[in-house]
Amino acid sequence: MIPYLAKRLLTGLLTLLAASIIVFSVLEVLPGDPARIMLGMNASPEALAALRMEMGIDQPVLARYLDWVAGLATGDFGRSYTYSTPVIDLIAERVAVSLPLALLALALSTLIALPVGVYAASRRGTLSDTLTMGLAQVGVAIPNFWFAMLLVYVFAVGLRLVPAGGFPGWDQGILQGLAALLLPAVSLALPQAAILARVTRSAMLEVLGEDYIRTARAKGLPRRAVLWRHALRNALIPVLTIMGLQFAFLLAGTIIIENVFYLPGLGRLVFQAISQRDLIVVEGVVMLLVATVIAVNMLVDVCYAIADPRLRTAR
Amino acid sequence: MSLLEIENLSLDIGGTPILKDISLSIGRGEVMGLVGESGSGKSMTALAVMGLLPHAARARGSIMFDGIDLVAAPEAAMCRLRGDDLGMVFQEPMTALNPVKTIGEQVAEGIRWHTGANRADAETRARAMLHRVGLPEAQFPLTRYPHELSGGQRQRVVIAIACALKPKLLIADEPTTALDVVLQAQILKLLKSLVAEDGMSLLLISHDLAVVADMAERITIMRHGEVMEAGNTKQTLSQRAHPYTRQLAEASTHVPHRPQSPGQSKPAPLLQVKEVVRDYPVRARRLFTRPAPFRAVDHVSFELPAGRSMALVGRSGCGKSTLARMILALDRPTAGSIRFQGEALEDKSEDALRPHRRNMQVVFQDPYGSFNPRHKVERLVAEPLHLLDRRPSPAERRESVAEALSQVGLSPADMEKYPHEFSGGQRQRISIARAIITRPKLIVADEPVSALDVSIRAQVLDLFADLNARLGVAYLFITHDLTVARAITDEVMVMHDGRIVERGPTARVLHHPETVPARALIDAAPDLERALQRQGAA
Amino acid sequence: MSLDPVFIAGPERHILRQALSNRSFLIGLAIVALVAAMAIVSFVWTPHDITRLQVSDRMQGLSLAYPFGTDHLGRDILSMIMIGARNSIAVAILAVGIGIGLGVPLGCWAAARGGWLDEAVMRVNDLVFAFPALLSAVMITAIFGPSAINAIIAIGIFNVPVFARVARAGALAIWPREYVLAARASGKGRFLITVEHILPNIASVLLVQGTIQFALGILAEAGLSYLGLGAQPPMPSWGRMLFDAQTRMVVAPHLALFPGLAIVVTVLGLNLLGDGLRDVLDPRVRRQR
Amino acid sequence: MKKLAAFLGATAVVAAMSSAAYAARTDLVLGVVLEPPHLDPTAGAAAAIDEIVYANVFEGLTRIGQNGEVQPALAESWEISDDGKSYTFKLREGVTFHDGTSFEAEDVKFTLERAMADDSTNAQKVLFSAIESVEAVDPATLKVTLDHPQGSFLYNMGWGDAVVVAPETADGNKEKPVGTGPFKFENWAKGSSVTIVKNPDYWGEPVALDKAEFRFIPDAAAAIPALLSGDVHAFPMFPADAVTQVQGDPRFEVVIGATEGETILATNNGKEPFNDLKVRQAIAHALNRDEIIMGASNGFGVPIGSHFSPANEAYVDLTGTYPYDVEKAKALLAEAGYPDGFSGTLKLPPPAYARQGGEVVASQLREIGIDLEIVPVEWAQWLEQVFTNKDYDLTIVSHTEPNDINIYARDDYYFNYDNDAFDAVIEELDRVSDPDKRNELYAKAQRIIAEDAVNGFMFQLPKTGVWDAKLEGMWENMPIQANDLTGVRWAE
Repeated sequence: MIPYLAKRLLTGLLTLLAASIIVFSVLEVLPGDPARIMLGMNASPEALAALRMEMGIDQPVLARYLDWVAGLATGDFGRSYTYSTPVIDLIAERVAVSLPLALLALALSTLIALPVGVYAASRRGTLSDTLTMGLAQVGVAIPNFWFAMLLVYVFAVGLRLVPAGGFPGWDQGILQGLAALLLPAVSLALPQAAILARVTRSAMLEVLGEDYIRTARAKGLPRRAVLWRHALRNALIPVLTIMGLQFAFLLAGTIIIENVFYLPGLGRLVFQAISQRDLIVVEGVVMLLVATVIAVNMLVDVCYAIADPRLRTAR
Repeated sequence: MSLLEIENLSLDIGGTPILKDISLSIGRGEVMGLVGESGSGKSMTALAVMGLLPHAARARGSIMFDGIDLVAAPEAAMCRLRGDDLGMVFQEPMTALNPVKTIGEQVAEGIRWHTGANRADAETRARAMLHRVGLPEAQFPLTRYPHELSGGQRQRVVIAIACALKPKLLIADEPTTALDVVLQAQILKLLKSLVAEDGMSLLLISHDLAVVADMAERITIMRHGEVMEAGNTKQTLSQRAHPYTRQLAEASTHVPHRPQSPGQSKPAPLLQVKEVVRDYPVRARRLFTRPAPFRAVDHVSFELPAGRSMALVGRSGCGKSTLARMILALDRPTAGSIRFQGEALEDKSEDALRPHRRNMQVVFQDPYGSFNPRHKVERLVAEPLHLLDRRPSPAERRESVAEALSQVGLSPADMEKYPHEFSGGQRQRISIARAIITRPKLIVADEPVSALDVSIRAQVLDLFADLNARLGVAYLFITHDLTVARAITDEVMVMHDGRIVERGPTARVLHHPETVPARALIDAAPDLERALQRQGAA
Repeated sequence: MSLDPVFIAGPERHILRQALSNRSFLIGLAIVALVAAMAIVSFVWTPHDITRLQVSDRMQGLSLAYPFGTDHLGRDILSMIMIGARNSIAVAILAVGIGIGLGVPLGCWAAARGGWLDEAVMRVNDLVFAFPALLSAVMITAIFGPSAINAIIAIGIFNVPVFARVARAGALAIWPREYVLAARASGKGRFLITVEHILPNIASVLLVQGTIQFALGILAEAGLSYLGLGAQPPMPSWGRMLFDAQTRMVVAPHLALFPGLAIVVTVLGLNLLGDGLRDVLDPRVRRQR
Repeated sequence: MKKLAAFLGATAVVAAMSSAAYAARTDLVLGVVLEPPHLDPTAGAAAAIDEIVYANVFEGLTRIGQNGEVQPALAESWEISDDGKSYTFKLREGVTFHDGTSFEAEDVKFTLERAMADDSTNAQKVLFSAIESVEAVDPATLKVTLDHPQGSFLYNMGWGDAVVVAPETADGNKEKPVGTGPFKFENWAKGSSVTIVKNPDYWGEPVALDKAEFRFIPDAAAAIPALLSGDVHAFPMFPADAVTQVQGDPRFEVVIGATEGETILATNNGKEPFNDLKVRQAIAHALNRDEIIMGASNGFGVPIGSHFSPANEAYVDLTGTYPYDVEKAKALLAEAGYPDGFSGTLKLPPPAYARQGGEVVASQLREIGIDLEIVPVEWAQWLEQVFTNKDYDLTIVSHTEPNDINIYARDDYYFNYDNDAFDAVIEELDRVSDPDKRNELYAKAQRIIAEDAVNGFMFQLPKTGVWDAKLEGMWENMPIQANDLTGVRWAE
């Protein structure tokens, strides 16, 4: 396990390096001049040149890349062109929204999906199985932003139960912050929960067909005990895989939801930074997200090993 | 009164009848053998007793166990019986244990569930039980996970689970089929002693008459969901009153007729294996230390003359299949040389191998897995024609396929069918047809009959013998089953831990083994005649 | 002894019979056929011409002339949904095509060669997987400009590793099979074996994955168009219709309702079809039933 | 399930508490579309900067009033020399910056010279181009000398780009703006909002609000629920499409005002076939302004016939120059040698007026055979491709700088328009300060570009303000990019 993890760490770092080259060169070809965007239509050429120098984008490409990578290695993400504050501060502010949102959504989705999936699997072929899985099918098919739009109109505009959007900041109180994240988390979580429930069910069904389930039944354990004590843990591997993927998606793939709820999250930071050509911010966030995906994958691997002792030694 | 009394049990699954009016009884402390070929319904009978039938199954009739009708018993009552009064051992030890729970947990679980014992007490009992099945705590602590044990050890754990509460009836469904002969003998011995010590009744299910003959006092023979014959083991198997019983018994001791091995003079060697070694790298478990590689084949040398039939015998994992793959040039040796028709194979490119491949074909064990299910028989059998230097025209191709099919006793019309339309024995014939279509000099057969039912196995062995005689093709049989070796080989090599430990004419090795591994294999091999003799002595 | 294992696939009529008795397959097929028919009909006929704006008829409710009402520029919503289906289907199919066209050969190649090449291909796969898909799509469209083609490329790129993985896993499971060994013993090379034995036997898995990615592609396209990064006007797209609708949701909820339903129904149909196909084609699932 | 209900209940209580304190409030949440890149109006063109800090945090010598008039601000009064080249400003005394330092003539001198410097990053450097020298006569007197008379100088000094900054804090204004205004900067939650609070030491009349938060809501769709749910009290620029949704609602006041934004179909006059006057006239005849306004901004907005704001007193209605007439347009196109029309591109920047208006324009031009491919571009691309490289056929954009008809006289401007007669009018305007004469010249300028059909003149961008009905003192029009909160208060 340890040498395996060491190897994973090494490939992870190589992946990051490759990612940094890709991100940097992709953004290099991005048309548009950040200085021009800052100063607008009437800016004089001198003003533009002065600003470019201030931003440091008058340097040659390679020098800028090496500078940037060296900075990354020491935790310095550079300074934002537009905000002229350290990129790391910008990211930190946004992560304070995106991370809790992703975690909340993941928690909601897991809390809904696991029991539903196990229940449906244990009732395979019955009406309640067909109904819950039919609902899950519909859930998978709903675009989350459409769902979010509907939620806003019902719960925020109609019933005025929660804010329609925006984020007050955690300093306004945990409860307020959670209230602001509730609808976005629900709209992110439900389609994910539908997927996870389906995965859980099919993983459970597969496990329930295994020989050791029969062994457990032959011991005299009733169905329910077999389901929870023997089947669930074995079914966790595919479920964990999907959860890992979903977490990565939730952290990065929420631009649309962040737009619908005008949450100051990572997705919107990047979206805005791309349109303002604040490339250094884009680069920083993308690298952070890539690193997160790699870390989550490793974490999932560790979870595999916790769930399945075979993987502790096999690797 | 008997412990288990099955009367007129009928069973259908989704409308398909599986069992028809089965009646069977087992007395207290009695060992009953239940024998039948695949599809005879013997496993379903066991599952019906355990109340673990598939969802769609419907049972009629009665199963009286210790005064309770199991067919009518509610699920809760069955849960109380299972694991307490009824224990069951399954065929596949590799999958019968939950991989994420320790063996201690799995043995103790049933004890806690039924007796309400606390964790410590249950573990003490589990420890004792594991000790009884030959897994003493010193080497096998309760915290071991199943994947840390070998197949035989896992089967012992399964037996410990089944016997932990001293059930009145133990059902063992093909408990040794997945194990090699030596392990089989050990497990059977273990079952025998447990049954004797605890006074359990045992329902032993097997396809192997010899196994049952050795263990059971009474025997029931099933076929197509019906009981053919039942009675005292020795009597039934010696008298063979029922035609099906006779057919089974004869098939399991069948020796094909072979003309005397072609010429006593030593023909030129077809295959020469010299000092062949094959190492596999082992994954590092610790950082910075590279573990020594695993040596699967260890300096093996032998020669196979043209037209001769040779057996390579050994326990599972001894390296015999690895050796076969290297001979077939599907794998390359780490060291040593393999010469076929005088030319070295180990360093040839795939292109340079073509003329040799034409003369060397293969037949695999699994008649299900050895065909691409999406191709018709014609295409499957014709595949090696790819090796010919000149591509045959479609008509020539069909002609060759037709000829090969008729040589293995199938009809040329069969070439239009898909493999799943054939039975297991027929499929093995197709695989032999594929192997002979290029008129090879050597066929390597890796366990070619071990997945087949006894009666079909006899027919396929006949076919092998016949082709050897007619086409003069040499065989290398890879097998753990000595009856195969006895039936159709001239010479036997015994392989153990990667080395060839003994080699000689078949009769000599089988009757007078000289080395310990060879003797162990031969002693452990079930033999119907010997078993019946022993039964008589008992 | 166990019962005969069910075969992966026999002759096609066998599968057809299975398929026709599979409920989700039938429902899914019906929905997908309906959407496809809508898209095809839209080439020759739509209830109204949506290239001519009738601004005076804007935001009308449901009526006989306009069954789903009109949008903010007076276009018929039904006609737009019909033509939008074209766009959704085309984008999703081509994106799946990119994924299959690049991913399957890559996965098969990695599985056939093994060793460092396999490792390299899989690491590149991981690299692509590690990129946040939607953000990368935004970057791609920022470089090349928003258009349906660039949406296809952006979605397609992320389909490549999916298919590469599925193909590789499938191929790795087939390679040790005895019929592959037999083919190797018959002197067939990696390429021939891949074409003759591997591909036909992973085709069903790929087909199932294809329908899943197809459905995901429709959702992704809707998301990109919603952000304004998909097909551009005058070509209507469901995602952009939703975007245009949401500022008018209080007064004209039907503007958001119908495109949203179109997406849900189409994706649902594809997923049902995929489920049905899996039931019919995958022997493991079939055995469980 | 019970737990979930309890949780929902708890959040409901929180929501209720937050809207309970409703009586006589002194706080305000304002929704703005764009987040500024930073908060220094002298170092960036983004309107989003001025929309927060102008008149609230920063003040200039003069300021622009609600109807576009020049009012005194930090300059109490001024005198102009007879040759129009010398301005002497009398500055207000007792004014301090938010950091406590006092405001003096030297600060203004610093500000102006900083903006004029070679390494200046001021986005509107042209505003200061006429200045020859600046002199701080005494702490309360400033003398500015121009190298030629400039009629718009006082107006120019009222721009956000000309606000007065202190030398001590000028470099930090991007992050923490320090000005002299009635509000002090308090906090900027990036991506979310900027908060300003009342400046107790303000020199002028104290403001009624204690605290104002500018919340960034870039998505038009999100604006509606934010308003309806009471999260945001006012949108100075509510998405035009969405106005209908709140128009009948008594909780809100909807005020359609005017901006300085002339929304035009900008045309590349230097490129075939658009260099042909007949083609441009044909396009002008083909545009149906009412439909465009309906499609682009939900029917709000005043049609224009030239590049001039209808709110301006010098405005001349020229919408009848080339009335909507498809047949005439086709004829003109045929005369120009394009009887079957031609094809081209229409580049559209992100705002809804451009994207939606573009669809209508494309559809109308298709009627006369001009087949336009719609190419949506981001602002970054628009600035590079269209504005800088002039690589375009047609584009739709709103020119929001006030009184900017002079851009048609600029060499190398992206319209590629060149007319000596027009240039002469603008040159004269720069020298004349007599109001009547100026109006006359403005009218002449409007006519020239209208007749030349330089661009397709479509409509004046409306200021679709929507706010809580109890809110008073919000600006109705938007003569400059600003949200002046000095007069805003909640009704009792």
